[in-house]
Amino acid sequence: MNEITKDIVAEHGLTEGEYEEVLSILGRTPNLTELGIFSVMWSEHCSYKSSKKWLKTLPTEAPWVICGPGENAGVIDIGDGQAVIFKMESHNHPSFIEPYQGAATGVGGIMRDVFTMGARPIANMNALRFGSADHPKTRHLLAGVVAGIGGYGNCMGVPTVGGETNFHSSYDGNILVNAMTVGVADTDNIFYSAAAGVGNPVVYVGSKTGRDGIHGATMASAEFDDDSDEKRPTVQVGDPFTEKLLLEACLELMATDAIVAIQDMGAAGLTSSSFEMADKGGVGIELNLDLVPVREEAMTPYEIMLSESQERMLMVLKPGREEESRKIFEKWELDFSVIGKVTDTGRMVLTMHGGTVADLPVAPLADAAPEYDRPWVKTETPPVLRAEDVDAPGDLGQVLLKIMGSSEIASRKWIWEQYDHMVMGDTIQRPGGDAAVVRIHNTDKALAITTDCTPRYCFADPKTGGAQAVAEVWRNLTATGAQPLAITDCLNFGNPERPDIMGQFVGCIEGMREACETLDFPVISGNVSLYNETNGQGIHPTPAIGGVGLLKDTSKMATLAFKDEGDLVLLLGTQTGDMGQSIYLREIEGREEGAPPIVNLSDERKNGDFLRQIIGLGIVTAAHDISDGGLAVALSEMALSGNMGAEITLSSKLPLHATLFAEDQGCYVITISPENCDDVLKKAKNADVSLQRIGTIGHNELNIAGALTISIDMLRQEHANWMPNLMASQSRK
Amino acid sequence: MKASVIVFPGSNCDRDLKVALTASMDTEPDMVWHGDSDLPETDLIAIPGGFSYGDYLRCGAMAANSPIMREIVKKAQNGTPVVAICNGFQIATETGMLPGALLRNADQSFVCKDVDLLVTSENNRFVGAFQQGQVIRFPVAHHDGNYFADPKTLDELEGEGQVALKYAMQSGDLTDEANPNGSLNNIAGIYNKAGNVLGLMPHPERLISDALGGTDGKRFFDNLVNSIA
Amino acid sequence: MKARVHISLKNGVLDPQGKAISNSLHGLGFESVLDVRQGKTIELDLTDMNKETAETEIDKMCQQLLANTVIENYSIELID
Amino acid sequence: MKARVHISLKNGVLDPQGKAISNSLHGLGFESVLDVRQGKTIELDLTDMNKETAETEIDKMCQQLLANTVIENYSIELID
Ligand SMILES: Nc1ncnc2c1ncn2[C@@H]1O[C@H](COP(=O)(O)OP(=O)(O)O)[C@@H](O)[C@H]1O
Ligand SMILES: [Mg+2]
Repeated sequence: MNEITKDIVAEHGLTEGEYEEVLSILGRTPNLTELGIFSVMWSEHCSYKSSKKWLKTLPTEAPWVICGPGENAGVIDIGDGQAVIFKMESHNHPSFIEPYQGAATGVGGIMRDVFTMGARPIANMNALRFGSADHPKTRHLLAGVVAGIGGYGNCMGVPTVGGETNFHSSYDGNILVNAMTVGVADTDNIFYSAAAGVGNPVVYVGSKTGRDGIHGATMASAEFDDDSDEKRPTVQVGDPFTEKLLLEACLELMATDAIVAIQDMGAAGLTSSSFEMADKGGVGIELNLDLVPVREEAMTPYEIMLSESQERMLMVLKPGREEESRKIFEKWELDFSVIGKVTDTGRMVLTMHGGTVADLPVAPLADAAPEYDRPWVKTETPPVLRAEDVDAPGDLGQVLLKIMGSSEIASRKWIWEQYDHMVMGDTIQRPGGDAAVVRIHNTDKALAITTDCTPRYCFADPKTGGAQAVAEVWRNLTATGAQPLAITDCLNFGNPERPDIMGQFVGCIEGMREACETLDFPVISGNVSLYNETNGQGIHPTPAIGGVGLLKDTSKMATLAFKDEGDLVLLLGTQTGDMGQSIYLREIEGREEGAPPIVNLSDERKNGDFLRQIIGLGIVTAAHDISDGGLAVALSEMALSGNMGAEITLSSKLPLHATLFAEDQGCYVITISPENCDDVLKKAKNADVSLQRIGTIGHNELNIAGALTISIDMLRQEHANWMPNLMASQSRK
Repeated sequence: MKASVIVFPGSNCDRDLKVALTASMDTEPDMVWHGDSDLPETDLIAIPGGFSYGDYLRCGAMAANSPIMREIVKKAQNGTPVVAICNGFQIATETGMLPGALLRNADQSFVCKDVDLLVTSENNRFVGAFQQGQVIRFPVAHHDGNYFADPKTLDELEGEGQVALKYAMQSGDLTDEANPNGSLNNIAGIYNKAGNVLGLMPHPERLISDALGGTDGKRFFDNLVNSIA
Repeated sequence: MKARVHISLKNGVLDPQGKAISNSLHGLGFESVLDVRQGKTIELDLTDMNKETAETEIDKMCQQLLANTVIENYSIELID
Repeated sequence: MKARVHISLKNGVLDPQGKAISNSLHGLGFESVLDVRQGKTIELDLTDMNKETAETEIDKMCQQLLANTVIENYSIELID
């Protein structure tokens, strides 16, 4: 038995203070297995020690929330005895080291989180951030990540229906790969992870355990340096075929009442799953590691407990139900092994080769996990950039073309065509719109799903950025006609031990909280990824938000495509024309400056509720929110999607380049047929929202009076070709 | 009429196919698990898309060796109609029910999108809903749909009217641009000699309503069911 | 005992993977590359048996599953 | 000149393909199979050059493209 030296403790990422705590909990020195268990349980990844204090401030409740943060995923009620279960999770570091497998196993992990609760996954999303497009590694990473996400999700037969993709140099050394899964279950058949019933069998199912990803969990919380390539062997390989079998087997067993509790083995594998189940149930667990199905010779207890082999689950069954359960898993050619039982000792006791290899108290280890109130400093709020502070360009048409073909705005078709986004036969709004819409099978109800975050806003002003991310999600769901219900978050930040980074975190959370409250949009699950930093260069703060909304009647869905020649174009919401942090400023002036656009949450709410109401009345023929790139980009996207132009006349007092390219929040472009115009304008007046006619659709060019005239084909070329051209040029690893 | 949808470990379009067939038959097909070595009485065998056995080794190779496939090959020889979609098509070529093979897409990546297809045969059972020379639309979603056969086989297929569908422009032109995977002669689907087995990479079951973006798939299945029932 | 099965595409069968690899290699500036073909190796770990039995056994595996003889050739290598 | 690059998964790295192949072989009644690992072979056709240059050149190709050195090992074999 190795004796525990300072170095070994340090290698396990435990501070001296934390190790003192270990000693006082145990009243003795831990053995190596026990130390390993402490190190993963107390890693940032599993313990949330830097973020807990602030996460607690987020609103998590609403009448329709069945289960908020704390379980494998959040659960909301959508009526008719049905629940939606969803969560988003990061797999950033592994994806940087091995993009294909890192991204693939990230998708596999988040899907397990959802089906372990009894839901069949019906949609996947992915929120991606890469370094600048011309960084030597970017193409290799983008190609690998997209192939990996597709490789896993496509094989599972779950459609990947949307996401978001940004490029910025702050991610050169730390890309972000955030995957989200949405599933549907019956409200009376949801599964939780609290172990119960002294003597009940603890069962291991799924793949065998190998030496995969040992210390992945601690790695995922360690800042990168240039030799991080050395950390490579901890990358795991995903087996989507086995996960597909695991999904079907679990759902088959869940149709019976044999399961007491179930928990997937994610980061820190058997360790965190067994401890979480015991802790939540306030019980003890006894495991015989000789009974764990292993893939390799001579695995030590340390390796078995810390392995991150994929496609595995831990269950507590009702007594006497082992055999029927075994039959199901064997039918699906999966391992099934009773490896222990629930006890009343409140201790985790692990035996192997007839001896005890670990004996730890569950509660202290789980609850006494360190919690830090890290020092933080508020980010300086930058000055507002008004239209006057930004020169008007010579040729607005050229500007629009340049922006349509820029890294942030260009079409992501190259990505989503590598994802099966139609399997399961319920995708009624495909990628390319504001939100994807997926029908609840055999009903007229559907879920709208989107992920959003504008990191450059968060970097300039964390609070506004945090609020904006939540508001844009709400807006994108609203633009389809759906009622936004709840969000999940994936909070990607740099090193929390730096007060400025911690300040970004605190600011974003504060903004998110205000938005969630004003918009009745609770957080029901989430994930924190810190230390996204290389050689002291942190990423832009990136609180990726995934949201789900309910469309009660699929026939009332709105899309962004221009449809009927002669329909009127209207602008909903008021423009300030502020240009700070806009794509215009970045692409045309080469400046990343100023304050992000103001987020006025009460206007946001008022405008969105009004739009949803008139979509519900069936009088809106197209709807699209204004986001990156401003009004001109929104109009272009609607024209491209409908393959139809428009005649636009703007009566704003603002200079044209501000009206067209300022990224004003809480605004939408809609179209309606002329005969409904007066009625809609009256409704707007009564609802006290700003709604103005700005044009008519038709022909094959976008014409903005006094500004530009561009053919749809030219717009399409710029928009469609950027990413294929980027990826056509060869990249090295 | 009775239909059977064959389910392998890793199949994932079995439900979609069931939905499409049910809509056209107004009775549900039997879902037949690969392990069962004998098929129920059936007038139509449908082999769905997906990733049987993970598509490991070669797409369809392991499924082709399952007991149920031996049964299906026999039934097909006795004239039972078989429609094999995507992974089903790959399985059918691996069993030898259909000639040729499906290789990795020319550009190496998975492709999921609607494609336009030129109807190049007049096999009433399978494409009776359409005119020869008509352009229809189904989605594709595959990583290995790049159809290959040796020149002799290819000539036979073309000569005997065994090519069912070809990737085409909306105009009907057979261009490289219209070809999503590099298939020889833009081939998207083929029949066996007897004309009772159709293998195709595109997924008719994915466009069976306006809500899903089109109805050519619905017409495909309606005609298939009527021609059999 | 151990054995290795080498599987390669028959001449005349186009090899999309090989083609893509060779394009990429050119893209990376490896001018010297004239052609690339990709094949598979399947390493088998078998219970001990005599060479003849092994060869016939493995040949059966290839015929039935490991190789698609419509497009692939295979060769068997026994490693004691 | 011709060369062959053999690429195999590092020891301990999960090989889903190998696992599926061996299950399938068992299903077909090949009891003698204990374990299966799948690897890749890449056959290169190169302009003539001396062995040393070839080796270094091919090694570069492996590092930059052919092998995924995170999870794979590779070996280079020159065939005249
Ligand atoms: N990584 C991705 N995978 C799938 N779809 C994506 C991805 N990135 C972007 N998209 C899709 O591209 C469209 C435009 O994305 P985005 O500009 O973020 O929309 P919005 O501005 O409405 O939030 C959306 O439909 C989105 O789902
Ligand atoms: Mg939007």
